[in-house]
Amino acid sequence: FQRKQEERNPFFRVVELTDDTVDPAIWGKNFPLQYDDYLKTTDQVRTRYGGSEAEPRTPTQADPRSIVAQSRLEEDPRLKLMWAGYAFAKDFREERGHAYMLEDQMFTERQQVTQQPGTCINCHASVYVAYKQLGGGDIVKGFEQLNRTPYFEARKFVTHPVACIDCHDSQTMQLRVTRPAFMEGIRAFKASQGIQNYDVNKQATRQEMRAFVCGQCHDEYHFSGPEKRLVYPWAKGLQVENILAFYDEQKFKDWEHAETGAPVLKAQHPEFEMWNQGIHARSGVACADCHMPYKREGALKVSDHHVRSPLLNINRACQTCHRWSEDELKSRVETIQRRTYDLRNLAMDALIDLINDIKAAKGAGRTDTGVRTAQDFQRRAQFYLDFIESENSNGFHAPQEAARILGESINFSRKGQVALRGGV
Amino acid sequence: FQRKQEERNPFFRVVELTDDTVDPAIWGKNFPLQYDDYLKTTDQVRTRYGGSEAEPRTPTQADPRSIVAQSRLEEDPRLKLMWAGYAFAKDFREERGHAYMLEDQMFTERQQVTQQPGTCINCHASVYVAYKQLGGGDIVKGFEQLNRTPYFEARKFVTHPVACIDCHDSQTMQLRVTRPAFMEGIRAFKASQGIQNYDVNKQATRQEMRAFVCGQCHDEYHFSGPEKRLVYPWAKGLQVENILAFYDEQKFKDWEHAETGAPVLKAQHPEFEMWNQGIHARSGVACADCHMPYKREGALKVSDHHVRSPLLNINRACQTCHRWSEDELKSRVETIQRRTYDLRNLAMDALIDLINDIKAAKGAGRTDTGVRTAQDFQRRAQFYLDFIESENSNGFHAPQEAARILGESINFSRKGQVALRGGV
Amino acid sequence: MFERNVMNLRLAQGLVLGVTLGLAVGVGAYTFVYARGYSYMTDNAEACVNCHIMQEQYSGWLKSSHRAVAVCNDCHTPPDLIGKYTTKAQNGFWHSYYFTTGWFDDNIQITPRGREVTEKACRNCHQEIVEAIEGPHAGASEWQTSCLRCHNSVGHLH
Ligand code: HEC
Ligand code: HEC
Ligand code: HEC
Ligand code: HEC
Ligand code: HEC
Ligand code: HEC
Ligand code: HEC
Ligand code: HEC
Ligand code: HEC
Ligand code: HEC
Ligand code: HEC
Ligand code: HEC
Ligand code: HEC
Ligand code: HEC
Ligand SMILES: [Ca+2]
Ligand SMILES: [Ca+2]
Repeated sequence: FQRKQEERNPFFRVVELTDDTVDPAIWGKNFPLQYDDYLKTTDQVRTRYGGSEAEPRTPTQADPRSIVAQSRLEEDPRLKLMWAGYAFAKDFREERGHAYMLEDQMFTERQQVTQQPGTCINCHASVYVAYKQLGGGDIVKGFEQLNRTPYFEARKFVTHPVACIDCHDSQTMQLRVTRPAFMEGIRAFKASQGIQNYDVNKQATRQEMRAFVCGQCHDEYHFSGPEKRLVYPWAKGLQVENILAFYDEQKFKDWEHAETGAPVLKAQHPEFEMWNQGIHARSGVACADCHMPYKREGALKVSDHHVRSPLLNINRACQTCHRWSEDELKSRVETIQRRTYDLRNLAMDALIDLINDIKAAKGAGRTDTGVRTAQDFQRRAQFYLDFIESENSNGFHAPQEAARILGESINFSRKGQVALRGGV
Repeated sequence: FQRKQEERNPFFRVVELTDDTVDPAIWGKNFPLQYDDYLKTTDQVRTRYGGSEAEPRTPTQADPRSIVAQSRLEEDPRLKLMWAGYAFAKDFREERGHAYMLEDQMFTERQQVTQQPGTCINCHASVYVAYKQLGGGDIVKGFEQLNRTPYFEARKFVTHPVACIDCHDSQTMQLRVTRPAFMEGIRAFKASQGIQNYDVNKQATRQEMRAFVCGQCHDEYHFSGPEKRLVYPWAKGLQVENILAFYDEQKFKDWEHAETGAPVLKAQHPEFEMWNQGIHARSGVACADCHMPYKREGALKVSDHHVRSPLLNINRACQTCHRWSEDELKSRVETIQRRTYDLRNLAMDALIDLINDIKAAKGAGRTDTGVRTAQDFQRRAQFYLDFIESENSNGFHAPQEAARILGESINFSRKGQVALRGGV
Repeated sequence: MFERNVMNLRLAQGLVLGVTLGLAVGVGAYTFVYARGYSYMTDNAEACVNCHIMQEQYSGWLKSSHRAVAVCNDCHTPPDLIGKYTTKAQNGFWHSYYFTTGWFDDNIQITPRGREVTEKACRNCHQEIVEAIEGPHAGASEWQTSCLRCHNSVGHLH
């Protein structure tokens, strides 16, 4: 009869939550089911291409972590050459659960090689309340202020990884976007589609919100200007060419490649952008549908707040819509991912060839237009390749688009090699 | 009353059909619904990338056709350079309905530039009975004999385009494969999967048959040896690399490229092979499901024998499985096709660049290994590109795989250009 | 049905299954009464929703083209009386059993046997219209047209 009970009485409000309640443990008193799952994001389980592997390490003064995720640089040393001269060549690991976001950001060796701005924290901590306080109630002001603060100072203003309040209204529990960078980014994107002054928290549908709350962080970004403002490069559209065009227009570069001197860009986790190109987005399937599927808790259906790889949760994540066996669904995903991965390797080889060629040419003292053209091709090839390399579904979010982008990356790299060599 | 008739006896048998009844009109007496639709394959309607356009022409002695389909060579002149030295550079048109298969084959200008073998007829006419008669009851003998006969002599043994008897058993109306080339091809393929002596007509399920009857003709093929045997190159598998490996092993070439001297291959309509790589095949969706969907006729459901582009019949072809509007489904297909087409154009440019480079190098009298390597790259690049170019769904049958193949084609072409130029 | 359900169980459950089966009869019987398992013996769709677990299908059914023409049992129990009641008994017992233990996937899938029952049900009502497409060997399952392959949402949109 337990079950019949639940039906009638989903949850009891035991504490009052306010717009300043950061600590998820407090929210957890009202919503124990969601809180318990939320805590599980500490789990580390590996899938063929995703999840993460728990790698033990001996804690040091500089880095007290006793467990990290596997190093991607060791898995594929070519990445070091692709990122030569940039912090990523020092340390880049497979991402893991939300519980780790703050410590992983603090202790990555990337912090040791450069002075990072507070901007970083936008996506690695529960910053909403901090923004409000710093901005005297105005989150945009607080956002700007935190961006200008050096990382380790800014770090003092936050305590938790992403928490309930970053995605929920404390009174209605409705989803809401709390990140100015996303509000501005999506507004710029909508404008490019002819929709002016889009206000995400007023105009987005509930189903859209199930993706937008994730889009707050899972997208390509850059730090704009001396004020280090966090900007999502969507003003011309969400596709890779739109984004590259945006950076070209701004003459923006992340760094100058150490081996070739090319003005290159670092793409980062464009899950939101790639998902948008795929059939699931087009079918109205949101991130939460797969990464936070409903689960039965007695008579209740709740969203699984153990955000993770859907391949670790296939029945709930996929079988609502796809009546195939779990093994079949898993191997469908892996077929798509293998195709992507094989092509990604061809594109990586092509880029490495180009980099070595430019290096050789410069070594031979060349400074002709051939070299400059090749450098420009490297910028494009590398951004396109990194766009897929850093997209964490390994092509699943938009299989054909991922292959298309890698095909173009190969074209850029090889054309760069040809340009260096001139006519036959 | 009419209806009641049908209800009680869908196959109202008015004539006796035998295993020698070729004329579809006779079968039509028993199956008027299917026959009426079968006759409609004369329709010519264009879709964005498919269907066909009815192009009027003044009949000549050599070619009495007053209507043909649009020329693909005029749509994209680059094809002429890709096929330089081969009959396809003379005449290549968009394919149209089954009703035209025999005349289009007879009157294509490709017939004027080369002496074709009777082998051609296997896929352009109702040959089953002819095979039987020529082989004294043994269709394989008849098949071999017809292959050896010059086309225009062989032509005398057939009267109709593909007809009922090519896909159906005259007594049970059950589907069956009547083409030795397919029986042998699929047996070789199954063997590569570890299944020995596969007998398609005994071992295939009904659902498989709904694709195999089409696979009798819609696949990549070549003429093997002096006896011009029709062989489907599946002994190593159905993927493009398996097929190229098969040809390489045989040291097979379709012709020597007129401009570069490369030993090249012509890929042709690998719908069966590509469909096999796609999600629909994997989901058990057969050709007939989309190209011959069920339609309601009075109180009966029958298969629409007006075989055509599903985009001209979206409601029946797609909407039972996909509950999206017709416009939405159409634009999903076109999104996939545009991506494929854009990448196909990049691959085409890359190939043309390579061909021109090799031509120039040879013009300059070069005969070094660089040239030979480049020719080998041309063979691969061209086969991969043509595999998608000649696949008639423009990527829809297997979107990611099509993009993957085009990406590799680009890689081959550009590497060929680099090889020609040597080191930096 | 039994086999499939065993397969369905997560490993740990597999281990204790032997023990619990005996128990299950008791539990099952209990729920059978408690959750109005006997509702299996009636033909109205509401009966099935005595289990909230069936709510999803129920609301799906309300939106379906068959709402007005077929109830759950029309598609999920064989037409013949014995088959009907043995299936119902089985569904009734197992559903009660799994419902009570809570040992079933969040996204329930129809069993192979359930599928056969349903495939037959379609033909039961649509014999005539599909006569032409059924084909000669419609008896042998690999020669049957699978209605569900294309029409899997006629009973409830999911
Ligand atoms: C249709 C289901 C689906 C949707 C919708 C979806 N994803 Fe995914 N996502 C997957 C699958 C499957 C993987 C691959 C997991 C693996 O390789 O283990 C994945 C991988 C990921 C990963 C890497 C996970 C890991 O284990 O390393 C991230 C991060 C991610 N998705 C974020 C998102 C975001 C953000 C959105 C929305 C903008 C989204 N996903 C939409 C199914 C989905
Ligand atoms: C505040 C920023 C932020 C928000 C909001 C956010 N994520 Fe994340 N997500 C991260 C970061 C940072 C990581 C990597 C953590 C680490 O590796 O330490 C991550 C990791 C992940 C992973 C990888 C888990 C693994 O095992 O590899 C998945 C999947 C994921 N997020 C999905 C989502 C989904 C779905 C949403 C929305 C419901 C979402 N995220 C919202 C920042 C965010
Ligand atoms: C726009 C949101 C956003 C910003 C800004 C951001 N991150 Fe992240 N970060 C993420 C997401 C999402 C992930 C998980 C997906 C992934 O790792 O690709 C992640 C993963 C990480 C990881 C774990 C994986 C790895 O790369 O080793 C580290 C470390 C990290 N970020 C450090 C930083 C640092 C340092 C900065 C500032 C320079 C920063 N992040 C800025 C969103 C962000
Ligand atoms: C990264 C974003 C994110 C974070 C962080 C998050 N949630 Fe949620 N939560 C969601 C999404 C998405 C939904 C689904 C909402 C919908 O469908 O409208 C949801 C739904 C809910 C619901 C409604 C019932 C349900 O389960 O669908 C409750 C209650 C809830 N969350 C509580 C919490 C609590 C408590 C925390 C902190 C421990 C938390 N959430 C953290 C994204 C988040
Ligand atoms: C809420 C519904 C929904 C969920 C959840 C969902 N899908 Fe899908 N999926 C769709 C739709 C809709 C399509 C597009 C085809 C169609 O219209 O049926 C699709 C298409 C696909 C395809 C074919 C597309 C391609 O690129 O080949 C695959 C594979 C797939 N889904 C796998 C998955 C996996 C794996 C999961 C879980 C991680 C999942 N889906 C979750 C609705 C869903
Ligand atoms: C899931 C549906 C589906 C399946 C299954 C399918 N096709 Fe297609 N086919 C299409 C669509 C859609 C197109 C694109 C039509 C267009 O562009 O107008 C197409 C195009 C074609 C074309 C070119 C048609 C034209 O109008 O020019 C041929 C030939 C073809 N398919 C043959 C096959 C064969 C043979 C098989 C099985 C081996 C098959 N198809 C399986 C949907 C399908
Ligand atoms: C005997 C050989 C043969 C068989 C068997 C065959 N086809 Fe074809 N098909 C052809 C030829 C030849 C053409 C091109 C005719 C022309 O252009 O004159 C063609 C054209 C087509 C077209 C293009 C129509 C258009 O408007 O562009 C489609 C679609 C098609 N076939 C689908 C199928 C399907 C589906 C099957 C099986 C149910 C099938 N074919 C069986 C030989 C065959
Ligand atoms: C293995 C089966 C097969 C063989 C053998 C075959 N064809 Fe075809 N043919 C097809 C199919 C299928 C199509 C329709 C799809 C397409 O055009 O790509 C077609 C289309 C054509 C067309 C119309 C489109 C075009 O190319 O202009 C012509 C003409 C043609 N074939 C001529 C020939 C000639 C000449 C031969 C012998 C050298 C031949 N065919 C051998 C299957 C075959
Ligand atoms: C290119 C192959 C092909 C040709 C030619 C063909 N059919 Fe069919 N026919 C099929 C397929 C595929 C089915 C579906 C059979 C199944 O599902 O088992 C079918 C089914 C049928 C059926 C069963 C009822 C139905 O409509 O599903 C009849 C009767 C039939 N065809 C008559 C004919 C007649 C008469 C002709 C000649 C005018 C003909 N067919 C030509 C492929 C063909
Ligand atoms: C008999 C059922 C059936 C028919 C008929 C069918 N499909 Fe599908 N389609 C599927 C299945 C199954 C999937 C795989 C995703 C899933 O499991 O839901 C799929 C996937 C798709 C996808 C996503 C795959 C991708 O590559 O993005 C598209 C688009 C699609 N179908 C379009 C069509 C169109 C257009 C037609 C008609 C020409 C069609 N389908 C006919 C069953 C069908
Ligand atoms: C006592 C609660 C309860 C009642 C009442 C109930 N069900 Fe169920 N049903 C379940 C549970 C629990 C499952 C999942 C068991 C499993 O995973 O096999 C299920 C699964 C099913 C399935 C899918 C598995 C299969 O057997 O193929 C069908 C179909 C089904 N029920 C139909 C019905 C119909 C029809 C009725 C009314 C006549 C009904 N149910 C009444 C609890 C119930
Ligand atoms: C109890 C009798 C009955 C059963 C059982 C039944 N049907 Fe029906 N079905 C009907 C009637 C009566 C109609 C006409 C109702 C209408 O026109 O809306 C119908 C309409 C349909 C339609 C046309 C409306 C639509 O949804 O497209 C389809 C398709 C259909 N049935 C398929 C099936 C399939 C498949 C099954 C088995 C899974 C099935 N039916 C089981 C009686 C039944
Ligand atoms: C390959 C896909 C496919 C399969 C398998 C299939 N159908 Fe259908 N069915 C269709 C299509 C398409 C239509 C719509 C025909 C039309 O609108 O002209 C349809 C229509 C129907 C209708 C409604 C006719 C009307 O307009 O009211 C019924 C009833 C039906 N099917 C029953 C069945 C049954 C029973 C089976 C299994 C024996 C079955 N179907 C198998 C595709 C299929
Ligand atoms: C017209 C036929 C029809 C009717 C009426 C019908 N169903 Fe179903 N049911 C189906 C079909 C078909 C499936 C298989 C769906 C699949 O696997 O794709 C199914 C599957 C199920 C399942 C397995 C889980 C799922 O959703 O696939 C359950 C549970 C179920 N039905 C319960 C019910 C209940 C309860 C009712 C009455 C409220 C009902 N059904 C009415 C045809 C029907
Ligand atoms: Ca991961
Ligand atoms: Ca055509």
